[in-house]
Amino acid sequence: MENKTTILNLTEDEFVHSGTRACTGCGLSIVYRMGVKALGKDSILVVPPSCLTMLQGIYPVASAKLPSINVTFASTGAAATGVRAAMKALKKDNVNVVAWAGDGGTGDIGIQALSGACERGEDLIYICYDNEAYMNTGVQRSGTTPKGVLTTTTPIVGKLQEKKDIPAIIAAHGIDYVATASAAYPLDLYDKVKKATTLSGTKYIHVHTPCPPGWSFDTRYTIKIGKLAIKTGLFDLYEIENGAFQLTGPSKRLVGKERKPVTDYFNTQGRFKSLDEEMVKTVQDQVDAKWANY
Amino acid sequence: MHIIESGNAAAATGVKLARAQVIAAYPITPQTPLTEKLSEFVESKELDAEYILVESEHSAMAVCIAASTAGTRAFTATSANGLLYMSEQLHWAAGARLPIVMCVPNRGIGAPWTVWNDQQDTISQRDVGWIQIYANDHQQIIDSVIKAFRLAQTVSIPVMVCYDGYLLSHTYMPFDQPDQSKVDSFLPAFVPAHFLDPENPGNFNAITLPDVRPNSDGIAPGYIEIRSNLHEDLRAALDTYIDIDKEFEKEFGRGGNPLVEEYECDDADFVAVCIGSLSYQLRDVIDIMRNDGVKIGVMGVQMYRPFPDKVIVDALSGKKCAIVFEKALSYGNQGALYGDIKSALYNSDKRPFVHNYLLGLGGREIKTQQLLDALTESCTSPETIGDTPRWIGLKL
Amino acid sequence: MKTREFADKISRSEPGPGDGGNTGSWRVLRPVINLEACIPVKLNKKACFNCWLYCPDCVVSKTIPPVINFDYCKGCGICAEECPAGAISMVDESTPIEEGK
Amino acid sequence: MRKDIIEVRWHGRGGQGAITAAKIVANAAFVSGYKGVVMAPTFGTERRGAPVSTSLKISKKKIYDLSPITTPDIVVVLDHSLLEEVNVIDGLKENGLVILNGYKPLSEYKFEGMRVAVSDVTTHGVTAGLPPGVVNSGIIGAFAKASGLVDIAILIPIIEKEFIGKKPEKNARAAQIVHDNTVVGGI
Repeated sequence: MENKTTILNLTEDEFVHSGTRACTGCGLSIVYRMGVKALGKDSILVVPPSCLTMLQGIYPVASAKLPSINVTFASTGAAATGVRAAMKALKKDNVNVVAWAGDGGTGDIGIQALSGACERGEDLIYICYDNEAYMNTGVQRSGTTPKGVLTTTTPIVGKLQEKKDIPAIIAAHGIDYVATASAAYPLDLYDKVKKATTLSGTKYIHVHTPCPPGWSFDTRYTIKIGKLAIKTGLFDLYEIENGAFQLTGPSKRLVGKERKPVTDYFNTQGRFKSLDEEMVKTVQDQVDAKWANY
Repeated sequence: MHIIESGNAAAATGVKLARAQVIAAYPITPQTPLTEKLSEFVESKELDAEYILVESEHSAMAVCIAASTAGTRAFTATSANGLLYMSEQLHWAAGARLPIVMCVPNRGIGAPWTVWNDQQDTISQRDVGWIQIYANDHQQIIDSVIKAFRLAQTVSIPVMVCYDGYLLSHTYMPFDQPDQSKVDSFLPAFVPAHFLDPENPGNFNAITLPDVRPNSDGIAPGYIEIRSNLHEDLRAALDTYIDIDKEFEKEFGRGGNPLVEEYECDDADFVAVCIGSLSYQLRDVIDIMRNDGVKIGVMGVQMYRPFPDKVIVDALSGKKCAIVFEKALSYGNQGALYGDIKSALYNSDKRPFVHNYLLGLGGREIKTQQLLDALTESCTSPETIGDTPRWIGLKL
Repeated sequence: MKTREFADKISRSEPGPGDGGNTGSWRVLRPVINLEACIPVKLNKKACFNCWLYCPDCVVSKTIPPVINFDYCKGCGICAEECPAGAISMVDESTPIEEGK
Repeated sequence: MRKDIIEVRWHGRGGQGAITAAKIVANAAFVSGYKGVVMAPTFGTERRGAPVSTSLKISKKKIYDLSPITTPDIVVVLDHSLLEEVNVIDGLKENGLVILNGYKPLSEYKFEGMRVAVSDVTTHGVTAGLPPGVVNSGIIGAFAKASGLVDIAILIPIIEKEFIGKKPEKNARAAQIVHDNTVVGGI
């Protein structure tokens, strides 16, 4: 990526007030803070039920200095379409229309509306923060919960199915920009969102977002654990621009280098404690096979 | 200028004249010709609107909700299962006080599948906080659409304009197309007090607490206050609609009975009551019975929500019997309109007997003779109410 | 309908701080910056600011020295964990605050 | 049940344009002073090629009953072959009128107690320059001649308007030719 943002030149403008209802050490809070910094003032957010609903505040206090509309769970992509349509009708061309949803709101209940928006090529940015379960309702498994993870609805043996690859599904719509990012790499996230504001058509950014209570780790490790997901090669940072895939930033730097073993990541979180050796090996083999193709 | 077109075309023409700015729709029979007509208007640039061909009815209403919150005049249309699929969104649009207008050509609900007319779709959505207006012919469809946009933005409540599927949506009859310039002066542009505005940011439809909460201006309402406001404003919308209708009548020469439409009711002992085009079909039956000396009239309920209870009580008090015909019911109980009418009459000291007939579900043809037989029976023995609701035309 | 009247009929929030109250009361541990180790302080120029970057709650300033807003700091400890100089330690909330630190 | 309503049932095949024909007649009737005009296609799912029917009710007064026609005064048959498939005169009133696109002479068509009007609409359409099989404009000419309800001179401009972009003059010509070559008889 050209002209990478650094801590020193990153804007001090904040669009989020302190004192939100987000949990201590919340990964989404970092993602949200960086995302709206990159979006800037002339943006309208569309938000379905999720932790972000709470983070954005309970009536009559809004935690962000951006206009936002809360919408029903399944309708995010369509509601964002409606905002864009209104902007066109009102000849307000300089506004970023930004849908911002969790993984369940994106890949499970919201996938129909999102798919429709992608197929129509709606001019909007869709940001999915993936904390790998339904956290706002108390950690139930979602389509994007990784295999083996303990949640309140997979409480003993853990989830039996693989993590749904949402960015790949979205990329299959042929939209011009799909990217992944991580709460642990806020500058990379910032640059990707910033880039999305300069592109037309549908832009999709999928952000890996550690959640201390949902993943069972101490609040201070949000960044550490987010980084481990990347460094073990479990979650990869990439961009797909006009169909061309390329790893970015920390993931790109991993190519050809030795990655940390996945156990380093699993051992940091209570949600993986039902994994046995065999399962860990299976995952390690999957990761190795994936990276063999990079 | 008069044209002969379908009821769906009348609705689409109303939407065009109302200058809807954002339209979203997903096809479903019998709504489709309406959305096709709108596509034609938009592609031919007769109507300057953003037209989103969404992937579901749920999304159609999502587009309208968002576009309306952003400050544009929004429209959609659906029928039957499509309406039910957006049910969640209907509550949302009303709670968010958005002046969306939607046309619903009425159709029965599956299972089993039916594409034909009854009114179970919209009647089952009577409690979502929308205003429901029912049109009885094409002129009423086009006029109601225009009036609906005015009403919606005056009271900040969404409006459904309903009309019988096929019977009205697909039939052709003459109607007058109002002049664009007159419609423009009747229906001013939509300028909301608040909208999605980067210059004045706000978070719409945020979680609201059970109790009130202090804010910079004093006290912000809790959920219950917001909902109570909606209810109060719905009740007040009855009078608002009467005023709007008067203004419409002054400008266009049509109107005068916006809540209920009465035919031969003044001196009647008996009044048939129903919703939709059936109230017109009943006029022929009333004429026959009047010729035979029965003092009977018919009342078509045009605004069903908010329920015009005062007008209905005034019209029915002192009659011998009100006979309610319905193409929908509250399953396990009785006809929905029947229940509403009985409840409204409860406080009247001159309340009539009330009978209930269910008919026409899933498009079953309603024959004039059947209506005549039912009314004759009710007029002969009005005091017999034990076996209501009664079904008309069951063959097995 | 007048603007004010309409505003009471919908849920539309206006931006402001502290929707969650003074979230500083959530803290169990409090971050304390050792200014002798803090990189921008040591270099006396704009540098590092990891604590500012990673703070989920926008309570650390991008200043020399960085200042923490304890009204809202939830005490997550991310700043302490991410400080490359190890200049921030998490101390028990009951420890008295030393002036000047 | 109302005596003042003239009921016309149109029989065609899906895609043949019976609805358009009925709509044109509806327009002409309205212009001719019949303020009550209701045209209703078969309700349901129309499939190309399958037999379909369309109801047209005409009256000097507003029409309230939208139910399908069961006792027509006139039936119009756009496709000769339908006679073998559909009982087109079902419910037709006594002394009713059958208007038929047929290539055989009038005497070949027998409908007991009914009046019959025949024209070879298919052939006349081709003469007017239309592709074979376009019969919906032509049959209107037969309707005007046989029913006497609407004048061909009123119909022609309405046909031209309805067929804008779809050979309006040729469709109008077809109606005129059919009108001039419709034989009415029967009973």
